[in-house]
Amino acid sequence: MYKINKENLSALFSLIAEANELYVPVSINGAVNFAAWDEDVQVDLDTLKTVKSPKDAFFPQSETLYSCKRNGKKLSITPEELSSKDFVVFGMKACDVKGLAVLDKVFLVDPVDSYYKARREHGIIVSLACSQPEEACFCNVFGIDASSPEGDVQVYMIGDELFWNAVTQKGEKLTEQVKSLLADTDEAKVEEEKASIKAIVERLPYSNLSLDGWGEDAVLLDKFNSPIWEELYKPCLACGTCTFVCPTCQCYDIKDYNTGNGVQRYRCWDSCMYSDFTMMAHGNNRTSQMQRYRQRFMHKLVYYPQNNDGMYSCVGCGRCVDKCPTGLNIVKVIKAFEKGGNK
Amino acid sequence: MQRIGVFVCHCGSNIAATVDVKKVVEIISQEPGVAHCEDYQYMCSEAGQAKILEAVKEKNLSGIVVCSCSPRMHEGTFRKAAERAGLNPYMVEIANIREHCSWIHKDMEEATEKAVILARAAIAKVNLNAPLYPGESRVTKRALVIGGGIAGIQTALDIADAGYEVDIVEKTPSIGGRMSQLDKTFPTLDCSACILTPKMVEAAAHEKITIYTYSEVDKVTGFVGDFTVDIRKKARSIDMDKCTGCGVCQEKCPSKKTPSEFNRGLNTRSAIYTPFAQAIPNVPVIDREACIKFKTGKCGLCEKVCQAGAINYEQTDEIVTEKYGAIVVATGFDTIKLDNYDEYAYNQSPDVITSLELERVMNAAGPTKGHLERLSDGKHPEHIVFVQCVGSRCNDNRGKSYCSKICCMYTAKHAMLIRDKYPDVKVTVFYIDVRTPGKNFDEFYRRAVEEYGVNYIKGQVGKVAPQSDGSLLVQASDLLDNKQIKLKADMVVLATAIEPDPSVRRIATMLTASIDTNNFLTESHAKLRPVESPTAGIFLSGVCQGPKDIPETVAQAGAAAVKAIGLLAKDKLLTNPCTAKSDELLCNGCSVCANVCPYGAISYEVVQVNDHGIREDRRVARVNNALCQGCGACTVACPSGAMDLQGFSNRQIIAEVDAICR
Amino acid sequence: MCECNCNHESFYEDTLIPKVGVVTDIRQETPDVKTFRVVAPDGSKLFEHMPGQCAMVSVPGVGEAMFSITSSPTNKEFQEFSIKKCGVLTDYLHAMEVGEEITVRGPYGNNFPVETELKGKNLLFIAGGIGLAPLRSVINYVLDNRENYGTVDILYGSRSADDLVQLKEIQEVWMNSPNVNVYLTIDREQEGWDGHVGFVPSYLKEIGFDTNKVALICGPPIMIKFVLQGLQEMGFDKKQIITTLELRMKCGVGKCGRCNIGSKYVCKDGPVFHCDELDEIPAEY
Amino acid sequence: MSMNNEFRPKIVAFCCNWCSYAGADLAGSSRLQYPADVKIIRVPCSCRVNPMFILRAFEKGADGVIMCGCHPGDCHYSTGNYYARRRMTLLFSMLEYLGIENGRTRVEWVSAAEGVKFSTTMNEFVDKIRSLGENVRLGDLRCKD
Amino acid sequence: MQRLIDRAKELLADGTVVRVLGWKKGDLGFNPEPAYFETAEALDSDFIYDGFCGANLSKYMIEASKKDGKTLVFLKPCDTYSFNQLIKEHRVDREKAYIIGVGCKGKLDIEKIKAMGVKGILSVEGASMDSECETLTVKTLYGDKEVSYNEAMLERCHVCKGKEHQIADEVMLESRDTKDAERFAEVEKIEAMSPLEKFEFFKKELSKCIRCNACRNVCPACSCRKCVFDSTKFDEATKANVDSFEEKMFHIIRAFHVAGRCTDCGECSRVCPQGIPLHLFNRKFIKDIDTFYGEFQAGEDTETKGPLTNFTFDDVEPSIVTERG
Repeated sequence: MYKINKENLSALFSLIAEANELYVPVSINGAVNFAAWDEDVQVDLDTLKTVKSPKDAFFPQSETLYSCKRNGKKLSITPEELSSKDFVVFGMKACDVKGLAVLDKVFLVDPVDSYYKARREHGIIVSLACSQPEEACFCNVFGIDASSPEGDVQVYMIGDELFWNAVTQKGEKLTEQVKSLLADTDEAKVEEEKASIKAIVERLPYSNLSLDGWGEDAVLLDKFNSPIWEELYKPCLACGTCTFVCPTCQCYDIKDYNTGNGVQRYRCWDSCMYSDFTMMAHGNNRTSQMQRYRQRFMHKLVYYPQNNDGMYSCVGCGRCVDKCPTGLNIVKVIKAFEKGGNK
Repeated sequence: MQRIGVFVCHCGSNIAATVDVKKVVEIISQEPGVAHCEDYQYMCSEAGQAKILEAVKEKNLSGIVVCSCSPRMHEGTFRKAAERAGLNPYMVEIANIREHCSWIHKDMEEATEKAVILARAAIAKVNLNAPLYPGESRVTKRALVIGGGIAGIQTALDIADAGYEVDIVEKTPSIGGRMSQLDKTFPTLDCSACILTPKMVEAAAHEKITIYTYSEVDKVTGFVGDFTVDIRKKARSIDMDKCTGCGVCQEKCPSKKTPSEFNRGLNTRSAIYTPFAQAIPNVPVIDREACIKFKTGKCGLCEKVCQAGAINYEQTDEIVTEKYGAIVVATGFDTIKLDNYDEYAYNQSPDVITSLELERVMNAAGPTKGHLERLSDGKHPEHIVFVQCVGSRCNDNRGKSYCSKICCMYTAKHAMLIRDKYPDVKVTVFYIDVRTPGKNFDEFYRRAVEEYGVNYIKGQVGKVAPQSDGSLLVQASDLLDNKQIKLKADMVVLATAIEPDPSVRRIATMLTASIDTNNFLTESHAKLRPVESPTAGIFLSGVCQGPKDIPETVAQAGAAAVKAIGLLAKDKLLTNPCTAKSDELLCNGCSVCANVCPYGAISYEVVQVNDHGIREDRRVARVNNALCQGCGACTVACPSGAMDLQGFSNRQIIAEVDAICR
Repeated sequence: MCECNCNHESFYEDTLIPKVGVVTDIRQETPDVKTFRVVAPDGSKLFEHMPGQCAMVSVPGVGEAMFSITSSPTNKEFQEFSIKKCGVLTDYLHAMEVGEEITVRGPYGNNFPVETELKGKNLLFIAGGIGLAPLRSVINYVLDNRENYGTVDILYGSRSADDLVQLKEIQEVWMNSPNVNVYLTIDREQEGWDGHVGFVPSYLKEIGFDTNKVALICGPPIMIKFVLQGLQEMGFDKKQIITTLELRMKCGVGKCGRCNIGSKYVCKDGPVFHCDELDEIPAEY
Repeated sequence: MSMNNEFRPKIVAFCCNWCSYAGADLAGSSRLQYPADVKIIRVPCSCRVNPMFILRAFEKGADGVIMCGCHPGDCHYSTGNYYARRRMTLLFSMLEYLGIENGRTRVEWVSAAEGVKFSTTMNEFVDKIRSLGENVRLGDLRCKD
Repeated sequence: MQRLIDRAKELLADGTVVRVLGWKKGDLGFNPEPAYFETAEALDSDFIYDGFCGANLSKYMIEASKKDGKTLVFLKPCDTYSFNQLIKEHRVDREKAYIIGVGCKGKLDIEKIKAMGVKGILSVEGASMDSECETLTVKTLYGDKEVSYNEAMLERCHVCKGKEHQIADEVMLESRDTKDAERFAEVEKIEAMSPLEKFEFFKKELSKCIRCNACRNVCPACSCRKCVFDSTKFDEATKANVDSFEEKMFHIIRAFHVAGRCTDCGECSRVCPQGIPLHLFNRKFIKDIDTFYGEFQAGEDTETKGPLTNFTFDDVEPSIVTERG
């Protein structure tokens, strides 16, 4: 366990940035999101949750897969180079780190997604414990410990100090790089902080949310055919806010951009809530907003767990709770089914 | 996706001199979708068009791009060729590499590069073309002729003789035009009035011809075959039905100080007047600016003397609205203003006159009753100097760049007539070139020189200076002897350039007919369609299209008439198929398109749609193809992109943009 | 960077990165269906596949869509796709000439269990219209390994005689193969057609097959619905019926989320399903 | 593009078929020079020009966009250019508000008779765009490679 | 609020309407959602109307107009402008709506409260229509906080268009005057910047955009069945999130498409998850329209021609932009 005074954070960041790309929560006109660090950005480690989850450090909102050029009748394809530089994401919360585990089960299973894999390999996660969880948090419901986030390095902000605990080999390596700025310390304060966090988590309004009837053992068709969906979806605007702020949503689209000199085929986030999401040449799987609304939650709470040994595709970060323009969210879905007897 | 054939025209050297045509072909052949690419000397020629037919057949082409002159020139030609080849004519796009490229660029590399880009844009567009099919519209069997000079009269007579109704709109109180002001005509020396007046009478008497004099075209709407025109009959202050043309009113009118338009201001006329004795109709008008009654409320003499009771001071302008299938413009010309030519002392000395003024001086009905005399003092002149090319063929911006064409001949005529009638008068003509291309023209000019002893000096007049003794000192250079000369003259006659009548701008605008920098109306094709405006249904007659003499004017008037007759003879016209079209699955039914449509072509109906499985009743826009003219205002107003313009679709234009910016 | 377009050996391979394919043959099957033969630029076969699998065919800048591979894996030279003209991409493909290049990635999805479940079985193929495309791959595979399978019955119908795809092959090869019965039908009477007239499901009932078979069906949803009914009436168990779903997919690798139906991804877990499996997933296919 | 000494801007000119395109033709037949950087797209009327087209041109790398139509009052379709005038005024004002350099967009009314005006306008516009330099604020970086 | 519930129950009971479109209590006390109520019981248990009911319900009336029977809809004064505009565009059926114009004391922005550093909010007191609406008591996991109601209001309420309902069958509850800022002040501030400053300002704001389409989908003027950015009509459906251009195109065109139709209801800014002041685009057009073509407020009535479907012969020339700058 090491520590560093908050005053030296900037020095720490510049040292990390010497050998790595560094992403930190940055405030731009009031909105905090992960962004590349440089000396001019306004780092904000106090805001609990960034608007967007940090998933786009690993699965960017838009990324070019390959370029294609045409020469007469001949085509040539140039794949985009994979990320090859180590990068550090500093300040990921427990829920966000867990979100990557959810994405891993999508992108790292056969056929492995090389783009994601390369980023995962080169990405070093410095996770930050949540000293002040907020009302929309319910990560504990999914077994996530906000006081002890996973990651390569765990960090705690306590008072004027930042406590640094390397967990993995990657973490150790990073620690070596910045050791000059770190001082040895014991774990007493951190343990105290952990206990404090746990106590707050218990008082969170959603801490007792029950997942009974969901997950691996859910009766899929019962849930699917439940009339409750009809009740729930109506205010939905069919926007993509919930999916784009979500740390686990992974739906994407593959499209072409004509640059004039060739075609760049890129992948970009898509939202299963969009009305044209499933509109394809061969037909449309889900034509109504109810179906699309149902799909999102069925996927997170039933389909995904059934394919992944019970792991939910939700980490309880509460971003959708905070950001839905019409006050809809996954908690309301879970509660509605609970009220309806989980049918 | 089309299979595209690209044809690059050399246009002789018009394109090929500046654009490396072979290189364009080489590059364009590599473009995706291009299944055939070749170049040819003249794509618009029979052989060129045959190449299109052949390639369509051989390569199974579905789209054609011709890189050539402006689509305003030959789009129709190539559309027809495509049709003959079995393609829909709207599967053709033109890349304008002449007017927009080879003619305005000098650097071959640059021009070639641009030609390639323009070709790419056309290819990108044609890729998204779809076959279009014209609808039909009816033809109103009536023609309008704007202008009642010899051109308008001849056109009207020819159309009327073919059995169609014709209306002539003339802005002055009488038909007749410039020709009525002329004394004699070259090269036959007929009396102008003697040959014109019968035509005027014939037109007035023709049962198919309606003449609106002292009238102007106020508003034109509609399109070929179906124009609606508002004609403003200006208040004449005379009841035409009652007036007997006795002329007493003009005699008695106390206001006689208005310069006579007909006599070019060389004398004056009364406020109530007919421009000339043979005016048709022989009904005067009251010039309200000059009339004492209108200015002060007092007088009213004409009303008192008119036995027919035809004077009506209360008359107001009247608007007549009429429908026409074809419109012929015959607005004629005027001489240019000489304000920029101080060196000729036109404004200083009354003895410096224009040739048109000389016509009036020579005319028996003119201000001098046909006597040749100095206007300043009535003295018989001893020496008259004619100056050619005043404001014509001008390379500065004081005058006109073009040759007015008629001056050489009428000057020879004037010189000859003067020498014939007054052998004592010495006549000197300063000229730059003498141009006599025309039947019996050169013979005529030679007679002036050889038989009548007119003194032609190749040279330019530098200055005309009025002398204290009333004579004029003419300073000139003799270009053949290369010396400066000074001559004493009694009169100087300026062969003043002619220009289109200034009213033509307003008329061209209303008709959306093109005019060139000199205000001459543009013909659809300089060689092949010289009497048609690029705007369908508008035809050109006389000097409004370019300088001409009388026989040429009459010939063109006849040609314009034939073109108009050809149009009127049709029962139906095919309408432009490039109309707006609404995609009912995207239409919001919000009415914004109908709000901006100038033709009322958009209406709404409730239809049942099947939107990818959702069946519902929706209010959607419908476009009436007969009314839609294809402006595209609705397409931009429509936020969802449901409304699109066939032939100029959003995706087509964007494809062009992309091709240009790539 | 590597500019080659044949192999990416110096490169990582990602399943999302396509190969360049050259169209070496285009056959007009029906007024709106063409069959495209595709090989790698060096003339070799693009990849190996199994019957029922599909591939993503794309024209860069125009579009990309999933098509089933209609040629049999037993063909060692090329792949074929029978493609119906129905949109921007297919319009483009239909306008193409031999020698032009496209991109292909795949193969994707599962396949008909030709090497396991179907071995030694009597087979009944039922197809409608362009639905023959995926089944043709199986049929030719079976015919090329004739000894491994029992009787083969092929029931194929289309709107009209002109809309029957692969007619030449059906008549010249399939009809002349041992132990193969081909039944053709068209929806409406047509001059010059002396075969059966009527819809596939009713023809199926007329023929009346015994249930000692595995049925492989593919066609428009309405046909599948009634064929399924018909087969069940004849005593077929849903486990004996295998179908392939419409190709409503995008990424092909079970990640983009579009073809996610219940816990299945059609592009990865399908498109071939036993009919009893379909009962267990939500009816969003 | 701007590598070899002189900056050659990409300029898109939307010209209405009836007036400005004819004006451009007249400039051509009168041999009135203007730089090859200008490429003309023919539209039936200035009211056919969608702001999307203009932004699209900038996105794809245009450095300037000019729209020419009939003089107000002279529209072949009688009112088209009035709508176009409002649309373009608002669009240009918005672009200015977003910090796009003034002068990258222009509207000029050019009649069929104004070949000289057409060529003068284009010469002026090209000069203006050359002085403004490459369009970096509205372009899509992906098109720059 | 009880009065609203009672009146809604009456109208349901007497058959005037078959459903009620209002707001339903959220689970956190400050996240209500728009909802349909079809029974008295549902109204009793779930209906709410307080300072957090900012959602403009007029757009939901597009769908409600397709249903059988009348829908009772509660519209705040500013929402009625949107409703009128939707009538003008034939998107809602006046006959299918029973409108209760409901009073408004200014709507609250939970994001503003959070931006004041208030964390872990459990409930907010003082936001009900019965209270004075001057001070809010925020109960949080980390203790109680007092917050000024005014300071917690949505931006749009500070430039409120007024207390008058533009259309309603009846009006209930009192409104409060909340306007305390100039509508165009922010726009003018930007107009006064140098081009580079302007560009940097918008670049920074738009760099936050995640193309979630919340602004578009909530907007009552963006009522297209299919947005041009989702269709192939302009070949512009690209979805990519690239700072260099995409967002600019989207937001400029979106603002242009609603120019002359946007009532300035402020929903776009309210819902933006990144807090982008999207109203600055729309309000710029409104300001320009007012300046160039005379004052115009969309949604004041259901008849007037919009400024972009109208013209005068002597409108300003586009060059005014260059000349002005």
